[in-house]
Amino acid sequence: MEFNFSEDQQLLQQAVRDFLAGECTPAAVRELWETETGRSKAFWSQLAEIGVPGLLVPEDHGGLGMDERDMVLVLEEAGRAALAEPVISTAAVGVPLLVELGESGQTEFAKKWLGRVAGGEALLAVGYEQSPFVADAHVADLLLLPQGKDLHAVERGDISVTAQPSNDQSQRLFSVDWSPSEKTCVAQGTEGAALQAAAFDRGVLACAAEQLGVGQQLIDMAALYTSQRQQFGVAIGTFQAVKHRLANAKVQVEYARAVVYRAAHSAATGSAQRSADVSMAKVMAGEAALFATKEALQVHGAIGYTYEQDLHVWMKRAWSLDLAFGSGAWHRARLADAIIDGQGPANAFGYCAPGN
Amino acid sequence: MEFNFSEDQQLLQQAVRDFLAGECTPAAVRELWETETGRSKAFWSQLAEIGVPGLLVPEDHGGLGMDERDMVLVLEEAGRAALAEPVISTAAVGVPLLVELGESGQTEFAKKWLGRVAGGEALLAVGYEQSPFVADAHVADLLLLPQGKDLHAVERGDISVTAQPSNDQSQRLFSVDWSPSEKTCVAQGTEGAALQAAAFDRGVLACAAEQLGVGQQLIDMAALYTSQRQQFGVAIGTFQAVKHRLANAKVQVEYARAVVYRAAHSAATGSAQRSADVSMAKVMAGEAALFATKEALQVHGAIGYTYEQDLHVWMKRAWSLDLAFGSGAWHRARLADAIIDGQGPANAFGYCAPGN
Amino acid sequence: MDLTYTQEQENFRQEARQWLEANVPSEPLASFDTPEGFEAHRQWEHKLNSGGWAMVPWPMEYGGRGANLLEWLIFEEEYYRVGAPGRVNQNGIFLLGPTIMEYGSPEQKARFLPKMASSEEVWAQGWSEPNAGSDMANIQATAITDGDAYVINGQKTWASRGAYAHWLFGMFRTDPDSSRHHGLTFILVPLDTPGITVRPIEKINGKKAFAEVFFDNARVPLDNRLGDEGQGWSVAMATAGFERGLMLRSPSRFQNTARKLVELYRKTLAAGGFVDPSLRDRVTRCWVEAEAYTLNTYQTVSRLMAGDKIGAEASLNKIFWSELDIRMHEAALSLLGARGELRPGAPGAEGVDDWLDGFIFALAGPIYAGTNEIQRNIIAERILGMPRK
Amino acid sequence: MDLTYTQEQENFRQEARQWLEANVPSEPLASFDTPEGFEAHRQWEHKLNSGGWAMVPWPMEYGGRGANLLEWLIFEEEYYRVGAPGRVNQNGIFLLGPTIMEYGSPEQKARFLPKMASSEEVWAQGWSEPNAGSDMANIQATAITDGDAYVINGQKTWASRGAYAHWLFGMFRTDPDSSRHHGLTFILVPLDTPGITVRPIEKINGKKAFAEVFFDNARVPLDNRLGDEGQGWSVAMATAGFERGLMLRSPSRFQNTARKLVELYRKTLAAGGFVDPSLRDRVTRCWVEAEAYTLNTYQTVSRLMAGDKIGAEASLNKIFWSELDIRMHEAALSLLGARGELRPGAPGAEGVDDWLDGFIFALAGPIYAGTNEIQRNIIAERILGMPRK
Repeated sequence: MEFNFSEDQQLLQQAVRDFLAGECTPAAVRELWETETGRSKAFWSQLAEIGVPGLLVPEDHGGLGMDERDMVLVLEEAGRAALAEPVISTAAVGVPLLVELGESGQTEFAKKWLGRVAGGEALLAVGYEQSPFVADAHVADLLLLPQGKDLHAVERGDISVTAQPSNDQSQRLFSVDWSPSEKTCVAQGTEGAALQAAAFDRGVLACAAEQLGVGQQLIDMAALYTSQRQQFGVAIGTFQAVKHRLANAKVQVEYARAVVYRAAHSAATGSAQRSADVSMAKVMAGEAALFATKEALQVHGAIGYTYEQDLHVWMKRAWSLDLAFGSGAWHRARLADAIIDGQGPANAFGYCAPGN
Repeated sequence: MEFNFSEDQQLLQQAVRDFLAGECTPAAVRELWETETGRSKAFWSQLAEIGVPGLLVPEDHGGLGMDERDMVLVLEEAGRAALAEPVISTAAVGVPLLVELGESGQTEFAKKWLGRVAGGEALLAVGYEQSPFVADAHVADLLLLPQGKDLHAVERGDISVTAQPSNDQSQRLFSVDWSPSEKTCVAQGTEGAALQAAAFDRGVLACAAEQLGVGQQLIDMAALYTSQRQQFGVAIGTFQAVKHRLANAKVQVEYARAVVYRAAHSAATGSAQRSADVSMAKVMAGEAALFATKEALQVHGAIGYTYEQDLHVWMKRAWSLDLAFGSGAWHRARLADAIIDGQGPANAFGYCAPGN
Repeated sequence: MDLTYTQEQENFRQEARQWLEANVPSEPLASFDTPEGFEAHRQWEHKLNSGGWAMVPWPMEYGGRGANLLEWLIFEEEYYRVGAPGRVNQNGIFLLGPTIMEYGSPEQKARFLPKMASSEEVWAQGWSEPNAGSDMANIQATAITDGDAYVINGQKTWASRGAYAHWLFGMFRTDPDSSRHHGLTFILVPLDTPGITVRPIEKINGKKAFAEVFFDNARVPLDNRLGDEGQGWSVAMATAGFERGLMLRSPSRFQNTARKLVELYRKTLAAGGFVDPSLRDRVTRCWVEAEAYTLNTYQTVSRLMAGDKIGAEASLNKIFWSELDIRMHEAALSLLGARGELRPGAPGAEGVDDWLDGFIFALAGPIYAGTNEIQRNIIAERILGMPRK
Repeated sequence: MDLTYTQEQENFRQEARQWLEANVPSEPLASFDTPEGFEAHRQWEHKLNSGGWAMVPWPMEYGGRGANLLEWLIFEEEYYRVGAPGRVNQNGIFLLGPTIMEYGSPEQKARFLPKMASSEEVWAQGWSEPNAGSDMANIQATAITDGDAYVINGQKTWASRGAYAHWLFGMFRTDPDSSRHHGLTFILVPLDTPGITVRPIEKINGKKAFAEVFFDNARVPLDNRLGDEGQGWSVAMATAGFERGLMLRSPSRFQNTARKLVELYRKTLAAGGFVDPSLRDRVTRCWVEAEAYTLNTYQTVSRLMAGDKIGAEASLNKIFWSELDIRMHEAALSLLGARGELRPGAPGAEGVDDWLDGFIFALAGPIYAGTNEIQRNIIAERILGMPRK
């Protein structure tokens, strides 16, 4: 029983944090907002250099061969920096889906794409039945799309997209028009459904990890601002009402943390409780981030409500991440089905009441 | 359109408040707790002298001939003073039920009992289908009890009771063993059901009125205590966290107030929306009182958690009133049925959206 | 207590309804925070004024309808009922107008009120400064007498309607040696005065909503002072009092939102999509709370009409409606699911209504007009009698 | 990160489970806040000690089992699993024991620890005074040296287990001219000392839970000082640190409550009675939050076992579990409906379990061991770095 991350994992997290602190500033994010795609090839190449897109690509396909326990830390940093690039679409969801497709027979297909993704040359987008939209469809070289239980792989040339602008300019959503065919189908029936479910759950986990980072960053920004902003001759951070708002947000973020990390462990080890565990992660981290938006905004006052101030960059992440890969409400309902109607996931670790 | 109470009504309220401030002290309430019945004949006689039990008894039966708009103020004061006597059972619910029975043919029966009640010589208890228990059954001279749609009137000698001690020592609950017969039946079928429904709604309103007083009193006690209690060299009421807790409770109580008064108006005028209106009153006032218990306890700290301090006298009222005549949760569900599934009560007053 | 309308009140309602139904624009106007929307809203207010419905609660002598508070509530109900445009002239009707009626000279009344009523002149409020937000007495912008004019320097911010308004009212420090709420004077400032620069501020959704106003030796006639020199704080408090006492945030606004929310809930449920199971209860609560707000307002109005004054309990209102407004919009966005985040105009946002914009607007509620923290302090200290220090 | 147990840990669990299943009392003991219950609980703890399970986390040299923190968590899981009695000796095991191990002289260790382990002597804590609650440094009880003894005067309050305990530990002001956290000394006081009066305090449900302890020239040997004279504050802070670092409020307590709550929900629904529609979501949340508390604890334990220290983040725990505990009990009472208010023993309360008592107990959570307000200050200032003044 070991809940700590390894030294290597911590070094990875720190490296990503340092990199993003330098490169993914709010100003850089806003610059991207003004572009048509909202995505930067140059920046993606930099991310590829530090290994982000290939993190979950097996080493023999040119990746780092890591697992969700490493990825969760990278995504937390992506949230903290409000990174707008398609890390979730490509690295956290698309790649392991390709890996699983490779393992289930699509060996050459997977090999070809995994190598290109690890090298930063190709981007992926993944659709899921719970949403009518596909994120990052406009820049993806390959789209993995559901059609009933089947899973299809469609290349950029074979789709047309309609932009569905989101309140979060970092989130790029699209309706995708495409034609499923035998040629595009890469997994069928039960197998296709299982792959879809696993991909969805990885997306859920990825959002939760980003939400953790977003929540923490909102609190940090608010704590810093209120420590400096003066009213009535003192820093407003000396007021108990201000302190307690941010303390409450901090409680929520910290009690989401271990839930998110456990979900990463479940995803990485193929736990039978994976779906419940990632739902819990998104519920806890999502609500923490949403709560943090409110408290951070309130203690900032009017300045936090302006486009000029950077707070909304993260507020919008919290709002759009809540809706991605099933809203917090949807996951609460899924958990209720499991806990109340089903036998429920077992309590964490050894505990169970007598007779159970 | 006039939402103000008349001068007479305000004088009545003040008179009751003054009377209870003098006679119904926390010490007096605790003294009653130690008695077997928890009720005092002597005190009831005093209440009868100022007209409380006969408030809703028509003047030609020896009462004051007032309506729910007067009663609501008296009950608010009963809540403020944590009065334990059966004002709800007898005066607010039992009396108007007898009046209605009288109007629907049981003239002599009603006349006999109303006169005795107004004179303070008889107590009433009223059962309702939503609860397995009957409050004040042990002291009632006449019990009005439902049996399916029918309504029965049973005298003390014809029942046996089993005490069901409540956490609130002011609340005296009983299981009642009795035998319905043709002789005891006072209203049948549709008429019986309508009488039951009206009695229940009056009980709901009465609880809401008391909850209003209870919530206000909890806040007042907490504001007073925290203005005096010193820690860190200052009154703890200077701390923003303490202030804001009580301010939040005050918001809730004040926004329950007009809802309760409106419900009294609906009950008095026989509004078609009576049931929805009393449910709203109990939801708003009940939650305000429950919220006030938490905030008042927290700002009192450990002392508020002791039997010696009087705070719990009101906390227990808030808890038991929430459960009487349908819990707040039950009323929220009833409102959801009306607002969401049904056509809903109309919005208050003139407003409605175009096309409605 | 009699919660029914008199025949007179019913007649007033019918009169308002008929005029509004006949005259309300058939299409929604563009936002009054755009140049064309501002102009369209002015035109609408002008039309309102021609019909005698612009300044409903103003006394007739100043071009109003002389309606009492209850009639005002009825008018507002009808105004929301037909979905009439937001009031670009709000600062004039509710804040400055009544203040001028009380503190203005006859010349000022004649000069300002008619053009306010006709919306020929639209007013911005200039309460806040960068260092005077919650701490409103910390005003630093100065107005120093020089001959027949005040020379104004400094900055105001969060001036609502500031981007396109013609005039601004606010407090300025006329005694440079003074501090806090002393030495302040209430001044009416034409925004085309040389030395004044207006810079719009965008909300988080990129829409202009406020302005910063910079004063660089802007000369304003001494006659533009409202009330006595150095008495600005009292005048401003009266202005804030008018806001609280007279206009009362319209219950119909929240009843309207609550009703739309119930409809959205029914529609979403009927469409068979995912509905958060907790929403049934939350939507019901929102509806009930909008009722509670309405009932509270009617009760307050009855009290005020009986001669009472509104005081610190205005702080209760502010907290209640601002937090309710957010809860209602959150519930609606949850019902909209994935479509809830689409910007107006997105192809998938058809029929989504303005819930997202409404949510962003609602978020400002707990901040503006005195943060809810300040309101809670007021409740604790002035209503509950808790110690200040 | 590997969230599975080692074989050794599984073995430890089985060992604990077997012993507990064989030895746990078949009937619940009376409350340890009654004289007979106190005695019954002491007997149980004595039995625990005979089996080597009384002081699981204590080092073996002091009569403990030398278990690490993970084993401690496992033991607690098993302890809750069988529904074993509450720990009347809690103050000794978790607070004073470790403090004596760190600050005690060899003689003190020999004198106090074995009798603590066997529950021959049960300890009350004497942190609070009437004027030293949240403001813990405002201690006024004095202990003045007179020959070979401290002469103690003053009052302690909220002494948990105080009504029947044999000893009390706490801070006393040995330097009468000192103030705040200076001049305090940590002293171990036999409660049968002449001049000491113990007065039990009842909780709001009338059950005894704490005591006031009055000192009237009570003479206690100087040897009963723990740590140096005047260093009481540091010793006490270490004691509080042990509470936070070592014992960690057992996750199994809350998992157990959450599981019972889910069962109550299912049962109530199956019985066809009224169920608040909002409860489905609320019960689910409670269950998830109990999981979150467990996961957080395991993470913290991993961190501590890797050599880290627990600091201000203990304040996060306090807020989270205390508020969760209340929410869980509120949900249960709501499910019980009319029966939820019945006192234990009422004829209609059969099968209602101890939810009402649990609720009353839970209400104290946000108050004791430092109010949640104090905890929020700590989080803001020490974790978020917000300014103190």
